[in-house]
Formats: sequence, structure tokens, C-alpha cells
Amino acid sequence: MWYGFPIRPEQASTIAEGIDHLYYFLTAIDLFFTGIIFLTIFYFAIRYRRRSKDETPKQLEGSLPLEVAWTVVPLILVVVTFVWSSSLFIRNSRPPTAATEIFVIGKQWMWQLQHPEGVREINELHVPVGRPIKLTMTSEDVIHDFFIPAFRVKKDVIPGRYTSLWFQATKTGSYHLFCGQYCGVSHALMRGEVVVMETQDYERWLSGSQKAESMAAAGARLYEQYACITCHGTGKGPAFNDLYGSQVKLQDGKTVQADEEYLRESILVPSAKIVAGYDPIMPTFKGQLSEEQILQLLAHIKSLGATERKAAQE
Amino acid sequence: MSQHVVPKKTYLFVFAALISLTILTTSVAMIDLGPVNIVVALLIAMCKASLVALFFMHLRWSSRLMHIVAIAALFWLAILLTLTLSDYRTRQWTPAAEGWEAPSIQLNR
Amino acid sequence: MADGHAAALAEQFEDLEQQHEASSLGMWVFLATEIMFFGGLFAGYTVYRGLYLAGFDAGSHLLNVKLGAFNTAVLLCSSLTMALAVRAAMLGKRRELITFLVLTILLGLTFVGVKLAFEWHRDFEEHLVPGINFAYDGSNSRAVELFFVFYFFMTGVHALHMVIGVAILAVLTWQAFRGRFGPERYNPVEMAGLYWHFVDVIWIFLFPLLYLIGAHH
Amino acid sequence: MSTTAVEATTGVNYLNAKYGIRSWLLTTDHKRIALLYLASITFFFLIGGAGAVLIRLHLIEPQGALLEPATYNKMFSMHGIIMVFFFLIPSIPAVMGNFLVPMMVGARDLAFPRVNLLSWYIYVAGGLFTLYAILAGGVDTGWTFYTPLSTTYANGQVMAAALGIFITGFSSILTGLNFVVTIHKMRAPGLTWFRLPLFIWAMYATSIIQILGTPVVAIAIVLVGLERLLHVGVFDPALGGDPILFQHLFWFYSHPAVYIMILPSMGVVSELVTCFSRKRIFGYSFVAFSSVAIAVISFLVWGHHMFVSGQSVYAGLVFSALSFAVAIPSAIKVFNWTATLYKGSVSYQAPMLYAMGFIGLFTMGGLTGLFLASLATDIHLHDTYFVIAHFHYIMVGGALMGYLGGLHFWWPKMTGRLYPDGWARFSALVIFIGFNLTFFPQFMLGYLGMPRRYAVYPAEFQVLNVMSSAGASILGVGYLIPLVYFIWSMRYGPVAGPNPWNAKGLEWQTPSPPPTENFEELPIVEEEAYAYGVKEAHVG
Repeated sequence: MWYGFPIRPEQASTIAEGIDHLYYFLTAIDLFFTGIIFLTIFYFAIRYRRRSKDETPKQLEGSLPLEVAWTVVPLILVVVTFVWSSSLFIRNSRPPTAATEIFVIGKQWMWQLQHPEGVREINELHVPVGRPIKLTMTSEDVIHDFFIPAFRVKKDVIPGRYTSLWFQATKTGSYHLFCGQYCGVSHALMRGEVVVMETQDYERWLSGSQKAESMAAAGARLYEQYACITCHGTGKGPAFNDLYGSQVKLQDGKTVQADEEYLRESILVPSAKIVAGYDPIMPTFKGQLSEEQILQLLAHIKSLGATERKAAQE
Repeated sequence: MSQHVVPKKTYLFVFAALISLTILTTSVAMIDLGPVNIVVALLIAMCKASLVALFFMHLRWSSRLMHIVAIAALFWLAILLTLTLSDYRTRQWTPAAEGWEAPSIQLNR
Repeated sequence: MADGHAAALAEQFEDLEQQHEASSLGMWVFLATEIMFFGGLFAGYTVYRGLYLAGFDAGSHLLNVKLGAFNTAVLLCSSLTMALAVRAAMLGKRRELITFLVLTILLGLTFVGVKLAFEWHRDFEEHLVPGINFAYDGSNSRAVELFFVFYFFMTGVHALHMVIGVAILAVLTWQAFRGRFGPERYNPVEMAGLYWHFVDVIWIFLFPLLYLIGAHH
Repeated sequence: MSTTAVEATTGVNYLNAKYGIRSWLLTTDHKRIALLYLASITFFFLIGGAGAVLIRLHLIEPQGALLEPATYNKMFSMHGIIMVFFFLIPSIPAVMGNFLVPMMVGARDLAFPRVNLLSWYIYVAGGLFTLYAILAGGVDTGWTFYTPLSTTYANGQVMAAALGIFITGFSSILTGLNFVVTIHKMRAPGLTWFRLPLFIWAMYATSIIQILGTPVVAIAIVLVGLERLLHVGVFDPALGGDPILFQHLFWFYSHPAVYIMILPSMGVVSELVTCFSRKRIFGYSFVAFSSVAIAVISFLVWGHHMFVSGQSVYAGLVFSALSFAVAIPSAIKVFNWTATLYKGSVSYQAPMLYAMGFIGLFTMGGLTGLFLASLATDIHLHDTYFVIAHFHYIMVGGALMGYLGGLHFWWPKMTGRLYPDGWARFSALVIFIGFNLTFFPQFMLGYLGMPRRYAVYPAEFQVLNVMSSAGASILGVGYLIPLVYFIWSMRYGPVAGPNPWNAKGLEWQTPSPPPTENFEELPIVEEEAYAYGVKEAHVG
């Protein structure tokens, strides 16, 4: 690797190496078959070049064994790749249980990031090395995409719902953060830096940063400000203790997982899923709460005995 | 020209069947059968559509090629619906983190 | 006969049989395209109905099932008369052909008329037209609006097909009046018939999906 | 344009049978319609190509050398829309397909000649709307029109461009419909399915995609227009819709659309490889059926464009597995073409050089597709320059090389004139080298993490970007050379004769240019396709 001509992006997360190994494997397959095809064509083209104007080569029909061979060999390689790649993918899409949750809001054309302690950042994300971080992301306008090449992670950030990704950095340093999904005029400027720090540096940075109240505390304030407490604190509406991550029984007999998506829907479209035993009396809060405030409410609900990670089987 | 001329009686018979099925589907829809309603409605609709295609559109007397075209169109429609729904119907299923089980908590008043 | 033959046969074809098969195949392939065209709408409908079951039921409940059922019957009638028109054309019965074509046109116009005058008009007055005049203050208003988006778009595209069909049939009636069809040359009538029946089939699915899903509430 | 070619050739042919602009604009002759298409797609190719030139020039510097970011966005949107919908999709089907399908099956015309002319007018109408959109302020949604950017946030002429694409879709549908009916119903006596040239098989498979895929994207685009116009929420989450649904409907067509571009090229290459090695194709039925298999499987894989879109993990797994499946029939084709050369009599005339270039570049393009079908690696490579490089290897290295190879092969048939073979070989070489210089660095850029559609980029990506731009200038020159000698040949080229390559196939058994009715007498076919060596070639 020399200046201005890098061959490989930095490997700075726990999953980067595994993905690179698969990448090398595929590159090897690619080079092998490209090589075979190129060399064979060159060899045949020279060896069997036309020598006289009216020569008539002996005709061949084809060969079943050969056809079978070049069907089966690629098939085997493809199956191997699929199994390898998919198991890697499934493993990579499971966040570790004890991940620190950071909230991300994308808007044209900036990233707004919020640490659970209340620190906010714009286009910059400070994280400690060696600790799993889970990002819960949404967008205020169009579809964006959160992409950190050095970590080999990428996920679209979609308005109206939450997506998430996780990573665990392995190397301190500063890495690119890109918006990967074309999002309008200044798409190319919607980028930032992910700064990975030693844990003690990170703690120092956290305590040195200007802090708003923590996400959960802000949520608790909203909980009172918007008078959620008058129903949800009195039994008229479902209580929030140990709600997050649990299975909720609905009026129509179905059960849903109380995940971010469900909680968000219940705030914005309360009539969509009515909890069994309660009346559909809650008004919608659509238009009254910003994406940020909804995230704060979620943080508050999670702080009330969150069962940390959902696990769902249908 | 090897065209099949269908007796009027056949057409009238098919028409009567179509009208009866319309009455049937409308009446069934008035009864609450939960999720079965839509299944019954679509099954009846498929019967009606097949009657129209087979008799009015002469598919019954057409060559195999026309059958293939009709079936291909339905097959492609099925691809579109199935694979699109394969996304929507499984969005809730996130792969479980290792060693985790969903606790079930009853919400009580 | 030879004269009729020459007039009915386009120059790229060898014989009438080939020409007939080619146009039938062409029409069926075109209908396959149409199925996928409506298919995109059916896919959207299915996805959103899956997501917003209650809202779609509530929206459907606002439609008039009786008018829907009446229109279904009208359309089935028109399919019958269309089938009989094709039969008359095959047998070379000109008067019968004209009668059935005119009947089909009238039934088609009845369908579109009922749709416009009694359904869409009333929907407009009840503020159920998304994007133009929509106000709904029950729960699930977003989902109900979405239902009406699909309702208007699907029935609108269907009605557009009906209008095109009526126009085609009008031209055919004129040609039949001028004596352009006979047992040698009835291809256009048959092709128009396939199209007309197809539009009927689409309605056969639209009726339960739009009108019946909320009927039992 | 072609009336100049007429004087030197003897006899009445489709070019000199009638004169005057009306005889062209009202023609129902499939050969003349093919030339109308040739002129129009060349026009759009030049516009789209100019866009590409500006894009590459702009990216020489990290801060952007040429354009405002907003202009840059309009530029790549325009490049994509024009190249995909107005050049690549109609290229081989509408030009060579129109010209050759009736002749290869031994018919006087397509089944529905007037529908064929109509489809050209529809194409032109769609093109005019799109040109209007570009001139009246441009579109900056990208060719993918993702919601809610396209429905709510983008400024510019989204409606006009969408309307243009919607209209052009019908042209594509009608062309496909015409081919399917012609291939089924108008084959010459004795021309059974397994005696058909593989080009016909490829066109048949392409037509299936055009007929069954295009209407879905049409409806998706109408829904975008509706939402933009009336502010109803079909896709906009703020109004209760789901933006991902648009991606499903869009890619249901737009992934198979890639095969609308590449399948016809594969058909062309099958013709070229056999002719210039004087061999029958190795494993005819495998090559034929792999075309149909590709057409069918292509409809099952669209979700691989959505691996990071918030699509469910399980749908991702299904789509990944199905995407890998497409690799098999593609591999079968490549191996069979290579095997066809074995013990052949290989000549290196210009069309063959294009064909060999196609096989090589398509192999690379196809194999890099594996990276993107594989979930774990796609997460990293998605929406980066790796994807750009991959699909340009398929669409430019593959589809466009095939198109140029075919054009060089059938040019003498279309115009009756030969072009200078030396220049043609030279341009094939220039294009091959320029192409690789342009797009190979983009694979590396993508792996390093450079996202696509970036008007400005971090400085460390500059070296590779400059390499790519340098390659693009070579590539651009490579495309201009054929344009010059093709035009030159129409007046000054030597007379070709009916069969300059000693090729098999019905189209070579009639004079060049062919008479309006294609054949004096409709042929009766008694031998397999590519019966090289069965009996001596026809008099040249």
C-alpha cells in the first residue's frame, strides 16, 4: 500500500476481516475463471487460426459430459459461496446483547447522532474501541444510507421506520462516514467521520462534551409534558414497566413484539394495534412529536425495565 | 378455418353460473368469517374468471400455446406477489441474538 | 371466395389460418401484458392491505355493495352479449352481430355511467377522493385514504379500459353496418371480444377486493 | 441517410424501392423501421455519451472540476435514463431484431408491421418528453426514481421524464409482442425450433422480459407521478405509504431489464463465434435453453438490489440464493462459446474481435456479480463504485460490445457496403483497452468504499478516478471511429455482395441490401443452424 494508491480499505471492526476473506475468495474465483477463459480463447484463436480461405473444419456436436461438468462445477462453487456468505451475513446482523445504543437521524444533508448520555453530535461519531455499538436510525425526509467502509457496515436509513446496524471497532483512528443512498443535491457532502477512541479517552471526551439531559431523562420529561402519564400511569392505558422487548397481546387475539417499530406506531397511529383489555382512546401524536422526541420517548420506555434485546420467533 | 362455434345454450348456461356465483359471493361477504372471508371471495372470483376465460374467451377450444401464454401471465403475477410478500411477511422476524429468549409479559390493568 | 380471401389477408401472411393464429396469439400476449400492468396495482394493494387490515376494511365499508354487485351483473351481461356477437360474426349473421354489439356498448356505458354518476360522484360529495377532496375523521384515516387511493386508481384504470373498449366496439359496429365482416373475416370482432372479456375478468377480482372485504361490518 | 448507398448496387432493394421522406416515415417495412431506430438510438447514444464525458471530466478533481453538485446530479441522472431506456433497451432488439428476425425465420415481415411502425413513433414520443425534461431544467433523481425523493423532495422535471419513460415502455412491449408472434407463427417451412439461429432464441427470451416486466415499471412510474401530482401517499411514509414498495415494483422490471440488454448480445455473439470459426455452435440446445432460463430466473432475483434497504433478512437470503442461480446459465454460455472455437477455422475480422471482447468482458462482469449476489460482501460494496464497474462491464463491455459486433457483422447486409476492416479492428482494440482502463479502477474504488453518485469525494480516491477518466477519453475516441467509417462506407465502401462472410443463415441467402419482400421466394429450410461444413458456402 503506497500513498494515493491504496489496495484495501482499512479493517477497523470485528466483522471486517471475515468479509475481506470472503472477498478474497471471490476474487480468486474471479481471476481463475477469467484467466481460463482469456487463455483458452487466445490459445484457440491462435492454434486454430484460419490458414486458407476455404478450409472447412470438422464439425463437433457438443459433449454432454463437458456440459454437465461446466454446469456442476459453477453450481458447487456458487453453493459454497452462498452458504459461507449467508452464514456470515446472519452472524453479522445479530447485534451483541450488551450493545450501547446510539440514535441516528438522517436529514438532507447531515447526520445527527445522539449518545444515550445526552451528548449530541453532527456528522461526527465518537465511539470507544472494543465496545459493541448499536445504531437505531431513522430519517426525517428521504432515504439515506449509513455507510462506514472501514467497518464494512451499511444500512439504509428510512423515513417512517427504524433500521439498525451494529459494529465493534477494533482500532482507534478516524474513519469515513458516507451517505450511501443518493438523497438529493448535496448527497456527496452528507459525510462525516467516525472517531474511535481508547475507552478512557472516550470517557474524558464524554464528560468534557456539552451534555443535554440524557435521552431517557428527556423522554421522561416529555412523558409528563404531553400528559402521557394521565392514562399510562393510571391504568387507563398499558403501563410501560418491562414493556420493551416483551410480547404484547392485542385485542384481535394476535401477539406482537414490543420493539421500536411497534412503540413508534403506537405513538403515531395508536388505533393501529389495540392492546387487549384497553379502549382505543389514545389520540395520535403525529405532527406533535419530532423524530428526535419519539426516540427520547423510546429511550424512556426502554429505561423502565427494558429487556435489552428482542428475540422474536413467529 | 377451424373455428369452434359454441351453441348459444352453453353461453347462457355459463352466464347463469356467473350470476349465481356473484350472488353467492355477495351473500357470503355479509357474514363475518374472519380471515376466511377474503379466501372465499377470491376462490369464487377465480371460478368466475376461469368460466369467462374458458368459455367466453374460447380458451377451452384454443391451442396449447394460448394456454401457455395465459398460464405464464398468471405465473409471473404469482412471482411478483410471492416474492414481494416474502419481504413484507418476514420483516418482523429478526434473527435472534445468541442466547436470548423473548420474555412474555402480560400487561395487566 | 378468392376475392374475400385476398381482401382479408395481409401480405406478410401466407394464409388466413396463419393470420388468425397470429392475431389470436398477439392478443393473448397483449392480455398477458395487461395482467402484469394490473398486477403491479394488485401487488401494491396486497401489501398495504396486509399492513393496514382494519383501515382497508373500514374504507371498503364506505362503498356501496349493491351498486358494485349491480355493476358486476351488468358487466357479466355485456360479456354474454359480446360472446354472442363474436358467435354471430363467425356465422356471418350481420343483423345479429350489430344487435349484440350495440347491446354490449349500451351495457358498457351503463357500467361507466353508474360508476361516474352514482359512485364517484357520491364519493366526492362525501370527501372520499384522496388528493382532491378527502376528509375522514374516524380512526386509521391514513389507511382509509390509502384504500381510496387504490380504489380510485384501480377502478379508474379499469374504467379507462372500458371506455377504450366501447370506442373499439363502436368502430366495429360501424364496420359491421358497412358489411365488412363475414365468416371469412371476423378476426377484429373476435379480438375485441377477448379484450372485452379480459376487462370483465379484472372487474371480477376488483369487486371482492374493493367492495366485499368490508361488507360484513 | 441511406439513399446514398443505393446508386452503385444493382437491382431494386428496400432502400431504393421508394424515395422521399414520406416513404420512410410511413413505412411498414421492418428493415426501414430498423434503420429509423438505428438513427434515433445513435442520436440518444451521443447525448448519453456526452453526459458520460462530462461526468468523467468532472471527477478528475476531488472537489469536482467542472460542475455544480446539482448539475452533476442531473448529469448522471440524464446519462442513466438516456442510456438505459433510450439506448440499451431498444439497441439490439429494435435495430438488429427488427432487421433480422423476419429474415432469419424466413418471413416477409413481422406479424404486425403497422404495430411495428407505431412502436417507433411511441419511442420517439417518449424520447421527446425526456429531451424536454432535460432541456427544461433536468431531473436529479437518478434513473432509479427512488421514493420519497422523486415524489416529494426532488425539484426539476420529474413528471416529464417519468412520462417519457412510461411512454417508451409501450414501444418496448409492442416490439416484444411482435417478435413473439413472429417467431411462433411465421417460421419458414422446415424451420423447426431447434434449427433456429440462437439470435432468435435470444430475442425470444428478451421479448418475454419486455412483455411481462415492462408493465410493472410503467405502473410504478404512474404511481410516482400520481403521488407527486396529487400528494396522495402511495410511497411516502409521511402519508402512510412504504417507500420500499416502490423499490420492489421498480426492480421487478429493472433487474430483468439488464437481461433485455445482455441477452440479445449473447444471441449476436453466438452468430459471430460460429461464423468466424466456421463451426456449428458447441452444445446448441444448452445455449438455447440457457437464454430462456436466464429470462425466467431474471424475474426472481430483484431483491438483491435491496439487501441494505431494510428488506427483511429472510427475503434477502431467498433473493441471494436465486441471484447465484443466474450464474449457472451464464457460465454455460461462456463455456460453450469458448468450446466452439476448438478445432475451428478462426479468422480475426472485426466482428469476431468484438465477439471475443464481449466474452472476456462479460465473463468479468458476470463473475463480479457474485460479489453482489453474496449478502455479506454486498453490504460493503452496495451503492459503491464496485456496482458501477460491475454493471458497466455487463452493459457496456457486454451489451454494447455485442451491439457493435452485430452492427459490424450485418452492416453489409443492411447497406450493401463494406467498411474498412483495418479501421474496424483498430477501433475494436481501442474500445477494449479504453473500456478496461475506465472501469477496472472503479472496482478498486468501490472496494475502498467510494460511494456512487458523489459529485465530490475524499482526496485519497483521486488517483484511481483520474485513471478512470483517462481511460474514458480513449473509450470515447474508440466509439467515434466506427461512427466515421460507417458513414464513410455508405457512399464509398466497396460493394459487399450477398454473403461477404460466407455465413450460414437465411438472411445471407438474399441480396444485400435485401429486396422489400426479403426473399424472391420464401425459403424452405432443410438443415440445422450453423451447418458450416455440411456443404460449401454460398457464392460470395
